[in-house]
Amino acid sequence: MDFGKLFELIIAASVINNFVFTRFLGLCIFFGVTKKMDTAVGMSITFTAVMMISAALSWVVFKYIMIPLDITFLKIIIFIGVVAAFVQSADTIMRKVSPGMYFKLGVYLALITTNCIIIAVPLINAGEGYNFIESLAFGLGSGLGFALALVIMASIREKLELADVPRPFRGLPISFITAALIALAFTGFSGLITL
Amino acid sequence: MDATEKEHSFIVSSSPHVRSGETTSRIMWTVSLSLLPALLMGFYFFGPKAILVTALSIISAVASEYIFEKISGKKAAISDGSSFLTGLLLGMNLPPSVPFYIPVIGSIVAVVITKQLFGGLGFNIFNPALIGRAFVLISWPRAMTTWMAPTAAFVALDAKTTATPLGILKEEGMGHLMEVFGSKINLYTELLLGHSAGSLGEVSAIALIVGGVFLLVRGYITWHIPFSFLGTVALLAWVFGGKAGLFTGDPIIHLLSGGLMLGAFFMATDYVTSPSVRKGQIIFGIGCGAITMLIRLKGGFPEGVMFAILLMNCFSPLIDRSVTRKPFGAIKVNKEQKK
Amino acid sequence: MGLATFKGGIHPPDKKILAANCAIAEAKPPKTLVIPLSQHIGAPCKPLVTIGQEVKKGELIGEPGGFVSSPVHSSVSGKVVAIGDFPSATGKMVSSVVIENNFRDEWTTLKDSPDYMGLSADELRGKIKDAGIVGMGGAAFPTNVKLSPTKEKTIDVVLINGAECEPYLTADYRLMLEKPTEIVEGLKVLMKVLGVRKGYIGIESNKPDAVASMQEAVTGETGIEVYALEVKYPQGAEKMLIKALLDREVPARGLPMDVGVVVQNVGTSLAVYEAARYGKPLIERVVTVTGEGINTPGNLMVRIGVQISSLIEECGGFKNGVGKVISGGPMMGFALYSLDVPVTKGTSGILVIPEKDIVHTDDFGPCIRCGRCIDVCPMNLIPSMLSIFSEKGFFEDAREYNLFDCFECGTCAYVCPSKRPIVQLVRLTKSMVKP
Amino acid sequence: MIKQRSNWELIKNGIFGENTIFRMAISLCPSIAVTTGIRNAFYMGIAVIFVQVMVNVSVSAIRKIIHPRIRIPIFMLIIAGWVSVIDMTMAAFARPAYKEIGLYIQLIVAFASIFARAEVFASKNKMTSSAMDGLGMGIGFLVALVLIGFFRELLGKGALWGMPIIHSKPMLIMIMPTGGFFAVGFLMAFFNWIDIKFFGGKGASGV
Repeated sequence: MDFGKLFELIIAASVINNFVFTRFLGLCIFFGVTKKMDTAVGMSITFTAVMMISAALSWVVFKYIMIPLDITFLKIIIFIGVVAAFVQSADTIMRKVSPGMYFKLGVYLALITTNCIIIAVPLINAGEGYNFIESLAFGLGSGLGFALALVIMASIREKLELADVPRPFRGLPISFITAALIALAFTGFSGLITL
Repeated sequence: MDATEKEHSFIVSSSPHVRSGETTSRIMWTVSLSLLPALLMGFYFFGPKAILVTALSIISAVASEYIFEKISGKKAAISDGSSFLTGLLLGMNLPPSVPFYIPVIGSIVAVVITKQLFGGLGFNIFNPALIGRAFVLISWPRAMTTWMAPTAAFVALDAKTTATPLGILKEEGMGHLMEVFGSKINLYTELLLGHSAGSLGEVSAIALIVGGVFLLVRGYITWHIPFSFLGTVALLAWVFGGKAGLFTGDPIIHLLSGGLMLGAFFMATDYVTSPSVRKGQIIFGIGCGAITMLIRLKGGFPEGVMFAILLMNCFSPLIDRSVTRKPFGAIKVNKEQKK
Repeated sequence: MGLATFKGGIHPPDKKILAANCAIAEAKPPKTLVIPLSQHIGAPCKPLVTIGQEVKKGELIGEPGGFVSSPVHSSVSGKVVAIGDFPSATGKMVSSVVIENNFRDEWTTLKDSPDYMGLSADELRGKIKDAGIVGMGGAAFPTNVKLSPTKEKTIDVVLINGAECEPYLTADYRLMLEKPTEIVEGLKVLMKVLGVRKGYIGIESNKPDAVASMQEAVTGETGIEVYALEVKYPQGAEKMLIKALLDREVPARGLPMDVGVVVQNVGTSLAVYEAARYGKPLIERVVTVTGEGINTPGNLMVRIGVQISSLIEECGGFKNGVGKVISGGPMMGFALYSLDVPVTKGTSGILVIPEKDIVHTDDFGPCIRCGRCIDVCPMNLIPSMLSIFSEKGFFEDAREYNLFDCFECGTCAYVCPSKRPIVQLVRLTKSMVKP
Repeated sequence: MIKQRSNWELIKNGIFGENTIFRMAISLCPSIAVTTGIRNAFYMGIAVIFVQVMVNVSVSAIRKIIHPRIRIPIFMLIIAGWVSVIDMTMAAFARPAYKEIGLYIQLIVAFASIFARAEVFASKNKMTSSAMDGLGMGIGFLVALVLIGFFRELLGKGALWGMPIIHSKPMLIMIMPTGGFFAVGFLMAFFNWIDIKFFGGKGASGV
């Protein structure tokens, strides 16, 4: 196992090809939960965990069920089923085992199924033909990158809350423009690691 | 004198009743003034074209601020000098040979999008001049990376184009850089004076240092950001900058070339977009330095100062939020509460 | 080694030269005096006199209305002509006793005790209480309450605050030059009351003659020392003074007694001595009348209850077109809306600022986050954020930025390049949220 | 729905009243990813119209027979099924566009808007109304995408549908991620401004 390669994969997935700023995925959640830092942090934690686990599960399903049965054309249906089933069971288990944590993070679980990142990760993994460890690393990197984006955005929006933004721009428009400027800054990373 | 007759004329306001002489506009104009040496060096090396670019970007920055404030019904505040300074910094960050629309569009983006849409002075998240520059760099990469050779003649109309020292270092390596400049000492002197290709206000390291030290001495900026920024760059350049292995890099080239001095003393220290607490400023400076070297050594661009500062601008609110100050006497209360 | 000090602070022009060389002069008491029954922090006094009653100088006219309270005495001999609500320096109406001066200056009988150091701590504390002594630096906290620490607090040092860090004011400075022995005696009484062996006197080093004078007065005394402090505002704030002299940090929202210290002002120390020695109640104090807007600045010994208008007249009236009249120093004093308010036990100075020197703060700019206020805040707060939260109406968020640790010294507003009224905004926020 | 609305009203509602991107601010991802040119935006919009209409019709058709407890997984399956259909169709017949926007076509499956319409409208309404609602929503989405694509392609490439229009140096930034965020932000602000200026609305859209 080449650890350098894995590390690069994580860095590339989190910073250089950041899901939000360069792949434009997860935008609904990105703009939806970044009004307050607390929700952004809660979402980040839940998200990264779910992302890694669903990447692993989907890889197993893809490799040992779908390829042998030659039903890869059904990947959209199957992946969303896997993710939905996992999120649903996670929800139930958490409620039973750790009600405190459920109270803190459970609310975000409901939002996750309809998020495109969660389904994009298995799809990209399948498309790129990553092995198990690489899939996990990609899930982790993507999760961290998304978490980073959420936390930055939340801290900026908390500051903007105090700002005298022109009326038509208040709310989402200025958030989009903020995202545009962050994306502009992130282009500095382009060409950093070429996979 | 009958005091009761006068009583209606007393001004009643809450304390304190005395204020220091410092004002926002004085700060802005002083910073602008401290950029003058570097600007003059730019004019000297690049001639009338440089003057035109700077003037255009200042005029469009001030004008777009004025127009925006008029349209949005705000009190026009162009006399505070902040838009002048933005225009000046943007101009100094442009190659002297850019077509005229670049400084104009850059200034509009800087002032209107980066500053005014975010609520005006004090609320912008990003350094306006740098966003302006990044915007035009991404929009017109060719024009923004065509560098004029310095002439020091003031008349050169058909200037030759050449690569920046960092560009040469990145594309062709140290050896070729030596060929171009002759000796190492010669290279250092040329970089220090500004006799090399680059943005019109960033080439003369010595003039920028003079301006920066002036600001430091007068207390307009503190050492925290520039020193941690420059220190990190020097350290990383020395450790990772060499082809022959670790600890063989040449920190001086990295310190003197590109927009580092301009960035470290004048752009990263922008009050609004850097953390306010000193401890946070050190983190900010180290971050700027690390990202600069990451981009210079590994990234797709030869120069990373601009992106480094912009990226750290993203993190400023987060740093400000996390680096809290312990109020006077706070620890003891906590201990008692724990008991 | 540098002079003792604290972190933060500012150096406003001290302007003390205006009145520094004027020896303390007795101000002539006018025809009528308005003596407020609430000149201290705590419960107001209950009046003990009736309209038409003759009173003597030093006679008790108001008795304490609670534990944290302090009695009030007549500062002249004469007749009570009115009891009712009269305006005070802060603009509030305060229940007051109006006395018509008969210019005879007849003292009531005072309890003289030449052997005051032989008295017990409780007896001395009683004398201080009966004399109506309160902190004379401005806060006017009843001194006897400060001298009655709860059992679990052990006090080991008494500090005499001679910093007088507010610009312009010279009342304490003059006292230290003119009555150093009495101040030291007062300190000894305070030490005896609290049963401590150490007494320190802290003086800003821009008053070298005061340092010398006090040093001379303490020669031969055991346990008492004089320290020069760095010149810096707010060096005279209790918490900053304790940090500078003893390197102890008073806990946030705590009191000096939490770290074993009692701080008293120079003037208070003098009053304590006079109360212990002669049984003299607090009926007069030194007031610096100064500023570029007054004709002849000076330091006056003023009876409590004298109208400020008569003090201005005594100092030759206004010049240069008066803009503001401030009770107290320029950093923390109150701007007066009328001169018909009385001098109280906490009035340390009257400052007249000419119109041309007024800094108008109604038109302020946005916060440019320069961090100057953060650097100078003696309490290590982030004033810029407090002011922005307040300006935009996010009062609750200010609490997380330690709003209630601010003691409104004004250093932040002083340095702000955008001329933001930070302290005013903080006060507004404090009134909008519960502590 | 409380009031029965005519077919035309349903379509209009989808385009203006509840425009997925500019008013509701959901399903934002493709608004940036596929709008570097009008062509991609158009194909994406067509795909969404197709999926939305078919999902609405299917859900409406089975609305009386499915138990409410299991409706969510059923809806999911229906959506995923129709997405697979359009995915494979486009892969077969619109090869060049599919190469660029394939991932985002597949991700229609996770669109909040599709699911929301199925849940809120189609599961409670007749098949024709549902079809019209889906059509309106889809067209609204397509219009939004094409509008964004129009500005980005024109400014960023100086072209429309791949054909050069302006012959000067274009602003490359508009076809970069940054330009996408800019375009959406400014268009949103523009619609907010119209809303404030002419309809006395409150402005702040979406969240």
